[in-house]
Amino acid sequence: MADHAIDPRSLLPPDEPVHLLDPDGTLHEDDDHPLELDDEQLRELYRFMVVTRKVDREAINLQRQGQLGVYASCMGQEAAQVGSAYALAEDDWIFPSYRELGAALVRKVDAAGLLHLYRGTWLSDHDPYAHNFALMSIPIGTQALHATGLAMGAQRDGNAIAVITYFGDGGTSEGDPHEAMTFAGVMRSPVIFFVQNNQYAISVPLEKQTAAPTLAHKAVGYGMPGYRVDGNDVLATYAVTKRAVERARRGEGPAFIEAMTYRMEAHTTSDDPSRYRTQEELDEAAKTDPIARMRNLLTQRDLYDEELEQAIDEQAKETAAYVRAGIYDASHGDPLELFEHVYVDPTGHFEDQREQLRAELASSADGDGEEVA
Amino acid sequence: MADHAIDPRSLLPPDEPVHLLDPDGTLHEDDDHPLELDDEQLRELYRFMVVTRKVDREAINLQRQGQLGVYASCMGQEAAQVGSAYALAEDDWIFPSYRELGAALVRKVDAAGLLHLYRGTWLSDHDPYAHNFALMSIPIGTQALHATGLAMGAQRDGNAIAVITYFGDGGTSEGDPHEAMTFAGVMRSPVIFFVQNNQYAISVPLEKQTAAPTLAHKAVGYGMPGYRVDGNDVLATYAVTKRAVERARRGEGPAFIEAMTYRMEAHTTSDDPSRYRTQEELDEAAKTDPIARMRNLLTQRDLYDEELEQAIDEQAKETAAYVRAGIYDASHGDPLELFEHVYVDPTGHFEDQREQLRAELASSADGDGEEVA
Amino acid sequence: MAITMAQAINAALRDAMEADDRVLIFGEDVGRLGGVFRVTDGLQATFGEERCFDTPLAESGIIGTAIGLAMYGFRPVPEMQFDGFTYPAFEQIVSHLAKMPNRSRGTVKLPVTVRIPYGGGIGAVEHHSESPEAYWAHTAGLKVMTPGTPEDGYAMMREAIAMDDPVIFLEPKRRYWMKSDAELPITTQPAREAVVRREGTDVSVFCYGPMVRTALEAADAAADEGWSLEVVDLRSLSPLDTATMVASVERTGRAIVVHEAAMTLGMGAEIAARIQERAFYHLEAPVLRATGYDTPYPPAKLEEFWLPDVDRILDMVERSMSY
Amino acid sequence: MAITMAQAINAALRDAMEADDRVLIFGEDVGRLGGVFRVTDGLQATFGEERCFDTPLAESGIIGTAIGLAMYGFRPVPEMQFDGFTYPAFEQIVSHLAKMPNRSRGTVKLPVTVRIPYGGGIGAVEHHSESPEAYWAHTAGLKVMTPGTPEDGYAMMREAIAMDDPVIFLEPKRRYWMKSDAELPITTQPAREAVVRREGTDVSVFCYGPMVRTALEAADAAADEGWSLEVVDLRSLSPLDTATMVASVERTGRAIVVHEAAMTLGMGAEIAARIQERAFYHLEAPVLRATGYDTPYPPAKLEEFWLPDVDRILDMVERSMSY
Ligand SMILES: Cc1ncc(C[n+]2csc(CCOP(=O)(O)OP(=O)(O)O)c2C)c(N)n1
Ligand SMILES: Cc1ncc(C[n+]2csc(CCOP(=O)(O)OP(=O)(O)O)c2C)c(N)n1
Ligand SMILES: [Mg+2]
Ligand SMILES: [Mg+2]
Repeated sequence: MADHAIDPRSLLPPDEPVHLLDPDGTLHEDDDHPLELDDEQLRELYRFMVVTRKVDREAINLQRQGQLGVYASCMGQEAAQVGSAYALAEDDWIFPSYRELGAALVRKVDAAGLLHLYRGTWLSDHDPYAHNFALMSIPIGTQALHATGLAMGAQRDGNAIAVITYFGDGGTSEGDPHEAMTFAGVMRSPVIFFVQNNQYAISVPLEKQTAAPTLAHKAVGYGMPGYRVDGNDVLATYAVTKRAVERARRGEGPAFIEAMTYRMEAHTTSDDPSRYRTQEELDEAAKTDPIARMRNLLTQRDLYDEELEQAIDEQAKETAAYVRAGIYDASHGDPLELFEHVYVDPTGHFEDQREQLRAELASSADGDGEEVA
Repeated sequence: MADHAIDPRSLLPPDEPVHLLDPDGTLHEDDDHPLELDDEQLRELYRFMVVTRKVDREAINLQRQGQLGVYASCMGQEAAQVGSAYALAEDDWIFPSYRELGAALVRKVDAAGLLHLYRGTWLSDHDPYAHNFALMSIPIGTQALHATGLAMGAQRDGNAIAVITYFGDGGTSEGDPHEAMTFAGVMRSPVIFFVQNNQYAISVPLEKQTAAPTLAHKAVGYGMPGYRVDGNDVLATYAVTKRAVERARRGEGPAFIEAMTYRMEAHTTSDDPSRYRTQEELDEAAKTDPIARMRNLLTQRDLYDEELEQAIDEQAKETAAYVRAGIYDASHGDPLELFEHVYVDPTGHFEDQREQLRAELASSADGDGEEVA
Repeated sequence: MAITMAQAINAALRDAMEADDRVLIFGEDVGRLGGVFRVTDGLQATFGEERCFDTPLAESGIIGTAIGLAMYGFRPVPEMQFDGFTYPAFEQIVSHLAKMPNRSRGTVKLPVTVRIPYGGGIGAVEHHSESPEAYWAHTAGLKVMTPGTPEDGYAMMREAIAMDDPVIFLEPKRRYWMKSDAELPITTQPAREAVVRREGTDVSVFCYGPMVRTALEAADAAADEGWSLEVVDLRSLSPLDTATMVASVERTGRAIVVHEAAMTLGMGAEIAARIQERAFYHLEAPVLRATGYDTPYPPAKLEEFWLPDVDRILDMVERSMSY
Repeated sequence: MAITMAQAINAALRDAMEADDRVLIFGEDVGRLGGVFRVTDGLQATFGEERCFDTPLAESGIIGTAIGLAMYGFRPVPEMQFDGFTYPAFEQIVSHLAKMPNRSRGTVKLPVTVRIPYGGGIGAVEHHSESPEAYWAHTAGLKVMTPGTPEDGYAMMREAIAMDDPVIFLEPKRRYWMKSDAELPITTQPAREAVVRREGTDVSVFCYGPMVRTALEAADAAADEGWSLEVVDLRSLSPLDTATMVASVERTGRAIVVHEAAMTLGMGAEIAARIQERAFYHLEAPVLRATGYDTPYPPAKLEEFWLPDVDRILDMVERSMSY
């Protein structure tokens, strides 16, 4: 061994991503990645994915109907999100980007609240402390530092939780995740850097994003293990994340997970992906659909029947309906709220400006009868 | 092999840094790192190091005498700088940080001009195009991007040069070098990222800077080879850099070099290193002095005699005297120059302010007889 | 055949690339996709990947490499995808792009034009509607331009790219679809000259970028109330054309500044300070400001209450006239 | 026993850590070294590495993790080593530290105090003498404070750390060695109140941080010329205590703003704009500005020509009096 304390070979990803579940539902057991999931849990994973896809579709519809300003779909990435979030305990924290509907649903975050960001009724509308699920973060990669800071806080508090942060393949190029991984490495903070490698950053394909052999190879540069997993395999994703989470909770430090997946929808509803990818590519990607293969497994194991199908279908519809009800024509609050939360103690700030807005609201209400809400 | 195009194993550094020259002057030939240096060149490498140390010492003296505001010594790092810069051709570019006196001297940059930055007569005072040696850069790591951009320019111009950029172990934590390596990796730009790992970033030791097995392990995350070298071994540094430079010129892309060295002086003349490192540590480091071992080699090979000693000594003294003459009591220029270079076309900017300064200068010249210069 | 501002800027980029093969376009999604607003549409197809290319997702990287490319001799025109995503590049812009030419005593020139779609009013999510112009205009070494018409979109972009100084070129994204019948190529006044878009006698209204049209609409509405507004489009925010502003106030005796950015330390602060310095005896009322509020940019559904509009401008006109 | 401003701030940090074990200090070299200005001297020795620690060299990392620590419940007091090295953290400060509490509708509080030694006059190399206060004061969501005396160094730091809003705490580094005989702990007025440091009748001089002492010296010198200056130390740059400024101008009829930062869009712009807005009929002369020039901060040997000093202030007083 060289003059370094840690064996770099122990940090490098294996040549192939961890994969347990074939598209046809065949399960490959792997001693390194024991599943320890009972039948109910297998069903639950499937259910979360189905509900996610349904709510995701509802959000796209709401956007088409002008009810959301924009929406970033997670279609195709359900296994990556559900599998990883499912590996966490309740007191663990999640720091999402803007695409993590699936993780939010596992966390039982109010999905209608979440979508208010995209509707623009407020900038964000769920209480992060209610489910240890941070606000969605739009500036790419910035949330990786918040996750690391929170993990440093838990360390100082003797609280053995893990923190997971999601970002994309594009996000790995920004300075912030680099700094976050540097901090977490040095401080051995319990953070899982979970990259959904969906092959694109808007229109930019992975090969224009990085020359790294794989994204997981970046981990060695921060002294943390880099794992790679088939991100369309919910069981493999669960198992790999679980291992990283347990390690982190034991005080063994951070880890990096690259989940190989594919964004089936446009980048957001404003995007036109036909400009940069082909139908053939999409058709190819559809073959690795994360939901179908899990259903195949359940079917093989006699865990899937019409009753289950109906129950899940119902739940999916209910959640989607709930989201629709919470979003459709939802009004913004009192415009004066714009001044409410800027400071805890706003003394000296913007009394005049609040007055100006109040007068404008009054005059437009009286004057030309324009509706305020 | 996995689904990645490049074999990651080919990018990882060897367990031990490349080392050719022992402290006692014994040279280990290495087929992977052929030297191809004639006797004159061996002497020249030695000479550059001796002159560097002398001028460095002179700069420290000048600072003690109040002639420089501050100075960042490169003592102990002469081999890393001289060996690497010597591996470049004239049309290659250098993007230094603030500590690269040795590289500047190899490049024949006017050392008095260089030190005007530290005297504060101007912000920088050498023409970067005269020797393809960029301005010194104080914000840590930022110059790595300029180097990458210039290399991208050379690629577009069909100009097969290489670009080297220096930064420190601390610099590897900043976002900018990360982004620079990402760009250079993807674009296969001819940039050598040369890190002088002198063990400290001011007071912060390497183990608080990164958990990476070695800094060179970071390279794999950018799809470029990571080399490690004994940075106090001028021949090994030369050979490793040369290999990277030739590769880059051939269009094979960037490389990362970690040169293991030690900062023998304070961080800058304002620093008090006794607060964070011990005399024992310094004594230990002194044993690996880069200059002594090169003299030992020359002596062994009968390339070192009194004549050479005197000639080098003379040149060192001359250069130091030249620097002293250029710096001592050197005056700043006309204060109105402050408005000269802000814009190429300053139309509409600060006529009034120039007038204000002109009036102030006039009144302090007439009025209380205060000297302007 | 009418063209939009986005098309005018696209044409300017195309013509600049045609005219000078040192001009390079790069940024996130500017290549195959043609930019999220299609402002770089077709440029990669015409000029190839060497001259119009997508970069990794890293804004500091985009500006930092632009600096190196400029040092080599190119004339880079990097894009920041949105106003709110310029901030990761703040250090490269402020510490190097703005300062390196001065640092080098004039030996290094950085003819870089940083394109930034900016401002609100398009119902976007957070960070996509920022008006960061004051950060740049406070930073010595940068020039800051913003067109308020498609014609200026074309002509000022050509001017910016041809200029040897670094330029922050702010494109008012809510006006990308604003149309004009202008024939391209077109030349307008040099960017450093403010332009009186409408003459008036009661109050000078200083505006720029997205607010030029709003100010003109306000002038129409004001005419109905019997007030004559003079609308001055500043065009260059650094340097500011103080002379044209002062001359206007000398005629009208009153001034209002309109911008989307928050009031405190927005451009209105500097303009008010300059006008009271230089036209003190001409002012019949204080310089007033119709601007965004001192709060973060609001969610989309509330932006109409936050952004200055015809009503807010008229309110300030009324206040001004009441002195 | 006299203490310096650096010592007063050090004592404030120590007492804050003593009083509340959620207070954490971190940054580059703040631990064993005690900071390059020794402002954190001894804190690691007393409170241990968990509460006062060195970070990797990455400013965005320092602020970004401070946000996460605050979300967990800590009260972080991160240090930026110098003014010019705050810029890599610009995005974390502007897009998150300033905006996340508002974004979260008040559920997330970020009681972070960002310590930044700032300003020139110490003969430093480039990037070590910047005055970036206008960038922060233009950013809604941040509070910005700067002490002009050792007493305020102590008291305002305690107040900042105790406050639930994010505070940019600008320490005037050229005044670190300024002495006082104050007994600690000390309480001064709340930071949001500007303080009249010297009463006068002819001209109000608004200043803050490093320029408070300079303005007081100018007031002495002005007295010799027969001019009576009222020196107002602003202390908080966001919010600004407009009422105290306006009241002063109502008494004197004249005003000058003094700061090191470049004139254009410096604090002087906002102050001039507000005073002419609110004290229009009281002003006998325009609000004038004695500030740094609109150029990058100069090399050390030229800083005396660039920085506002007693002479530049007196020059503005004379101009103001001549109206
Ligand atoms: C700092 C920053 N720069 C640019 C953007 C604009 N933008 C939004 S999403 C995106 C691509 C992100 O790609 P990736 O990280 O792979 O995540 P994905 O969207 O594929 O989930 C870009 C460039 C942004 N939000 N933040
Ligand atoms: C962006 C930035 N942050 C902080 C500093 C202050 N600073 C100057 S040198 C230094 C340490 C640099 O360490 P390293 O990169 O190892 O280089 P070395 O000085 O050892 O050569 C620091 C923190 C700076 N110059 N720039
Ligand atoms: Mg992606
Ligand atoms: Mg170092």
